[in-house]
Amino acid sequence: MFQQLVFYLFTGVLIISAIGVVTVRNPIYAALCLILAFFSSSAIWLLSGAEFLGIVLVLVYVGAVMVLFLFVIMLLDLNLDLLKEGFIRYLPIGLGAAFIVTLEMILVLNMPAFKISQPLASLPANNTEALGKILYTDYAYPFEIAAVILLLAIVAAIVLTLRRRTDTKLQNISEQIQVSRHDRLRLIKMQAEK
Amino acid sequence: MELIYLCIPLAPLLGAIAAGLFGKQLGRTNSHRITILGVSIALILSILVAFDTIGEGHTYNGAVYTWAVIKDFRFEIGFLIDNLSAMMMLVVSFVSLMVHIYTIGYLHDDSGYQRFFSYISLFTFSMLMLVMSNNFMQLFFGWEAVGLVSYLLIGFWFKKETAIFANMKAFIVNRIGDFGFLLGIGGILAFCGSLDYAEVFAKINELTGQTISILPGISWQASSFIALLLFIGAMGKSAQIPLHVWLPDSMEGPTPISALIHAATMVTAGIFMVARMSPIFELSDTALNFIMVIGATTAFLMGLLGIVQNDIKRVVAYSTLSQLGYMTAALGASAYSASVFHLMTHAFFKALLFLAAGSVIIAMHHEQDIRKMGGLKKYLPITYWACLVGSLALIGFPGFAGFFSKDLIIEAIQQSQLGAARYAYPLVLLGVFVTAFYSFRMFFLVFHGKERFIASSDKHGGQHTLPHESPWTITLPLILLVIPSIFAGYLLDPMVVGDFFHEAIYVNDAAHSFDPNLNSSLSQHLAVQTISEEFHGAFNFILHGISQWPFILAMMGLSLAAYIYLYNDSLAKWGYKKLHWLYNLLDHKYYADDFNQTVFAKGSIYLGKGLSVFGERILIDGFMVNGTAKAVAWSASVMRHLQTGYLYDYAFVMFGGLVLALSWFLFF
Amino acid sequence: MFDLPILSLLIWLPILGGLGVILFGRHLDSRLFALGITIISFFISLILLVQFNSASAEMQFQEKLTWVSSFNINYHLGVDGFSVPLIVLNSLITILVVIAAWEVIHYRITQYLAAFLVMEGIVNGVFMALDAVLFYILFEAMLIPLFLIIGIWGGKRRVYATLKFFLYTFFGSVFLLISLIYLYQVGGSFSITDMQKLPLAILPQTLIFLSFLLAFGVKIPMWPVHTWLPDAHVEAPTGGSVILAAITLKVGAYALIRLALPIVPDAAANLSSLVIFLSLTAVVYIGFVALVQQDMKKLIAYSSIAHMGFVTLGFFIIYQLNKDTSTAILAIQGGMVQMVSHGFISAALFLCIGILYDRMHTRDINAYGGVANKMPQFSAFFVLFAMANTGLPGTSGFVGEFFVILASFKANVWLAFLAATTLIIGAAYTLWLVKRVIFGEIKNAEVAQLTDISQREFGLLTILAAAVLFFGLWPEPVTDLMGASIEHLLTQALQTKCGGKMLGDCL
Amino acid sequence: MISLSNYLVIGALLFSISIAGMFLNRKNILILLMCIELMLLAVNMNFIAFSYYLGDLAGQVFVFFILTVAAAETAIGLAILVLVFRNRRTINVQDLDSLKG
Repeated sequence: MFQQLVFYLFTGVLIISAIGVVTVRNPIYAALCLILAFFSSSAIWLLSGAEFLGIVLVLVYVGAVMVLFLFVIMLLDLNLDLLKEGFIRYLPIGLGAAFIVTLEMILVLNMPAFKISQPLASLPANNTEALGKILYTDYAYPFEIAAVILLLAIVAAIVLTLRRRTDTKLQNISEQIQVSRHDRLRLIKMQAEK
Repeated sequence: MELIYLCIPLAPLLGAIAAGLFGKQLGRTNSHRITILGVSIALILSILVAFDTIGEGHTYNGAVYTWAVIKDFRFEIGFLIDNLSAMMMLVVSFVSLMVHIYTIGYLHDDSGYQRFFSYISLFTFSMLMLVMSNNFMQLFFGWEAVGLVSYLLIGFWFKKETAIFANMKAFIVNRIGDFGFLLGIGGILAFCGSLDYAEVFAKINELTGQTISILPGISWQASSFIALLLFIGAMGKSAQIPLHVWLPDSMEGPTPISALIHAATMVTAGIFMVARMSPIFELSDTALNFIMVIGATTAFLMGLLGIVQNDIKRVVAYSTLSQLGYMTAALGASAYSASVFHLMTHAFFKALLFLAAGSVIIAMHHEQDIRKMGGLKKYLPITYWACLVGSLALIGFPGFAGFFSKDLIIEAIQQSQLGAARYAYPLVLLGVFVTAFYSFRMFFLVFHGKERFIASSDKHGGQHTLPHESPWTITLPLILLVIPSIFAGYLLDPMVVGDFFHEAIYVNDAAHSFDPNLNSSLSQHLAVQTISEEFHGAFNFILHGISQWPFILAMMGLSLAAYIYLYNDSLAKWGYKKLHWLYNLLDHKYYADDFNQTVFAKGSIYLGKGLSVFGERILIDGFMVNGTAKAVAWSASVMRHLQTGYLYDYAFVMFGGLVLALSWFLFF
Repeated sequence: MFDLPILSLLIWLPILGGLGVILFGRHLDSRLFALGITIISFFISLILLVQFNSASAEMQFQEKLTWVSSFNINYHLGVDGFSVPLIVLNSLITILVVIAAWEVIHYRITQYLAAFLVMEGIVNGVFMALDAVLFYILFEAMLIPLFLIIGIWGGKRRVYATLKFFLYTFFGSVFLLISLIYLYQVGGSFSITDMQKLPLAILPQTLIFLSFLLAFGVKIPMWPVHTWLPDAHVEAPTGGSVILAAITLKVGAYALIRLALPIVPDAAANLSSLVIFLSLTAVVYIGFVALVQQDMKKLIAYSSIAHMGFVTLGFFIIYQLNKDTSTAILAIQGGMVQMVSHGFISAALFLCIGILYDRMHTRDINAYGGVANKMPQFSAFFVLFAMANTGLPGTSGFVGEFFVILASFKANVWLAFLAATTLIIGAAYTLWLVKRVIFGEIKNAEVAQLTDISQREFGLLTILAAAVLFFGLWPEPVTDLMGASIEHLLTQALQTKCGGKMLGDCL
Repeated sequence: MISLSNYLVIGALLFSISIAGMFLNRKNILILLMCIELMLLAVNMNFIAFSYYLGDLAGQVFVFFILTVAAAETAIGLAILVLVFRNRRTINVQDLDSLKG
């Protein structure tokens, strides 16, 4: 009973905050709404036995990704009025699209295969340990690849945003050392001035 | 003996190669020495062969080397030496030698001296290969090779626009003939399975009754069809109507080759070919009729053209055309031996006439218009007498060579029972009159009368040295040619009557006329035999001839020419005024050249341009090729509007895809 | 000596030589190096010619290495009477092309020579490949050097020409690939000899034949897929034109012999009328088009198309002969001899035009006139080759046309009639060219400045003239070489593969 | 009891909301990126639910990887965003049409 209560509570918060993400005018509010959505979904995940992922979601997403979002929003000098233009105009389309998708999904969910009210099998009690076990054994290679992707993302983000400023008086010491006479001095043969 | 046969064509070939490739190193004198040596060897060996073949009766038929073997077909290069080829070899090498010697004098100052000797030696080689061949392919080889050399020689003075036009024309018109000839050879191979004369003639009777389907439902006798195709080749080479147009133009070449190629030898290759292939032609009355019609028409119409020509060489050229017509008509009458006989005598006296004309041209400093000549008799005595003999031989004056051969032809046509003979006979008779008239018109205009060249040169204000007789290199061949021009006729007895060509020429004894009631006892192909039966020696033949129409007509022509051009030239002016339309027709050569130029030459070019523009550029390249490219480009230009570049449009499309996929999943 | 993989050598020596020229071209005389390579390969091809047993129709000098075992693809080489003359021709022409470039090409000569060397190797490979995939790859790879040759050293509109050339030929090849894959699906082998034995129903045969016809017809080129050739020729440098005309066109016709006739004989028999129609169109129609060309190279290019029409006519007339084997052999011999002969003649004519172009920098016929006055030796050669182009007896140009016309008379008078018109049309366009370019008065100041051919050019033309005359006067060496292979081909090409009663009769 | 469909309905709702968000905020890349995060969250939610109800940890492993890749994607996406802003002084999607055909 308590579980149900908690579930519906967080579900309500989740949906409302999700709606907030897409409707508020200010991106900072949107980001904060998103954080709230992550928090509530993390709670729902904890309810359904995915403790590790619930925690990871908060730590990684809220702690890192969303902070990155906020950084970017605040660093950029955005013109919010322009960005919000046409919100009302597209509202019908947006709602229509959402309605169609919801409708179709409901139709899908009506299938008997999804009518499960009790877990068919129980998960291991220690979620983190169990997940770690299969992640480092069965999924070792995908795990490695995921690591490489992350590394790549780090490198890519740095390379993309790296700015080489031309107006600084930076010294290139190795170039200065390697300079030879011919680079600096040119001897010309010419007629003597009369 | 085989070595000798081989040496006969090879000696001139070596001369040609030496003079052609190393002409510069050899120098002028050595070049003509070496080529004349080559041709002399050929002549001497030909005489030897002639003695051996004609005297001893040895014939030879064998291969030199195998050209290619393709399963059942053997293509060989080989020689067939019998009386016919021996005689032709003799004629070719003799006339060729005369022309070689003559050229020393004629082209004395020309810069292409060595080249010319190389060409005529090459020609001698090709012509010898042609007459000595023992199969159709080699015949075709020689056939085209003489065409090539003729092309080169007509265009010898390649800076002259008319010359290079004439040589191209000659080659292409000849090619039309060769086109038929090659198809004929194809027919021979298709029906007889071989190209060797002996094998083909052995199987020739299999041709009878075979048919070729020309169109669905229409089929022809194979023999007639093949014979006609082969004859088209002869029409091209021997310049029969309507393929005669190249021969008058070929006079743009130097005179020696006009004598050698375009009078004595090459143009008679067609006659030789038909005679050689007599077994095929004997199978087809259709072909023989056709040949006789073409020959007689050529003989008469081309002779008429000779009357209005003012260029000395062109007069002789048209007379050549006309004489070739006589030979062809004789072939049509199955009088092959008469035709070949005329070929031989004609080779001598026509070469003589051309060389004499050349001598006149040199004396007149390359002036060829006979209206600007006259009274040359006292300046050029040797040329005068040579020309007289030649003209007399040409018109068939009794006792001269042409008399015997031409009379024989006319008799043969008279005797022939083919339908065409009734058309041909009057034409060839009239032709005799015409021949006599234009020959002596030219003769009198050139050698008698006023010395018009002085007046014309005075008009130009130039200092004119009087013409004088040509050097011995020119007169010697004239004199040497005078001899056979007079006496070759007396070979009538052995050559025609004596069944000289019995091995080479086949006359179908069994062929009877279409209508059995007409004259069943007399074979229609046996004209010569009929004449032979009535033959009682040359002298009697002359006596007989004097009382006949041909002689009377010839004398009438001669007298008319003498009257007009020696005594009363107002008659010519009168005739010119009265018969203006006829003159125009003749002056334009029956508009044949204009017709060909407008219809065939221009037509081909317009056709080519049309195909090039419409077919190539518009239809294939424009529509099919670039059209495909344009279609792709067009559809791309339409499709590109789908790419707005806005993120949300792509997202929208993705969303649409998602909805569709989901719907598909749901409802199907 | 005899154990040398002589065929591989003929492929890889020129290719590696070409790479060598690029790598070391800076350090040594690339022209001498390239010449050395081509001469060595020519001698190897001569060894091949001498050792080749012309009495046997078997594939000889076979080499077989596994390449992709899972698809049964092998590096399988072998030669028969069809390949050997073409390989020798290719090796010879490449030498000439290298010599022809000697003083003429200044821009990136190492790469230029390398392209030709690579081309030689690849084309040799096409003539030897007995594996369909290998064949296909080499057949396509051939385009690359040629593409570069025209695209880099070509004339003003070279980009258009190369694109057209490439897309055209590539378009055809796509269908070839599909057919080969289909044959593999059915027969389970990419070996060409296996494919030749594979029985096929009439529908797949017809489709495969059409795809072959498209792929190879573009290369030959047959009307109406020929329009790339004049453009490519006009823009190509002299060497490129020579290779294009003398070698590349032969590949298409060779492929018809190697693939189309033996693999799909029934379809070939059924559709032979179509091919004969296209061939005769090429002879007649293209002849008229050639007549009015103003560009010398274009004219010769069109005449090439007309001459190649005889090749295809010879190959397909065999189906109209009622199993008359002798005449069929005659026809195929005619086609093959025509190919070899056209290799020499077109090469010679393009070289001649190149010689004129090097001096005058124009190919417009109207810019010439009276060349004979200034270049007598050149003119003699040019007239000789022009005559060979018109099929004059005694030159190699005659032999093939002669055979094909003789054979087609047997099939049908009208076919022979149309084919023989080339005698007239060919003479007309060639001699008109000669008249306008070679003969006449010196036309302008540029012509008056012309100098006669150098010793190098003289040597080039002499070799070709000797070849043209030799095969004209004595074609037996070539015909002998191919005789057995042609008989073998006929047994395959005239035998039904679709289970019908007779050829082409498949329900 | 909370059944599987409850979870799935949450997922569906989140997904629909994010799609609506994409339409509504079509000019603002930032919000678009957030909507993507939301969408991934919806997917993750389903994975977790299935994992729980089917007793199979593989679903959670998937979520783990999705989180990883999504983090990488966000990092790069934001880097690109910063770059775009630096060069164009705007993140308005309407101004970014270099891909227009």
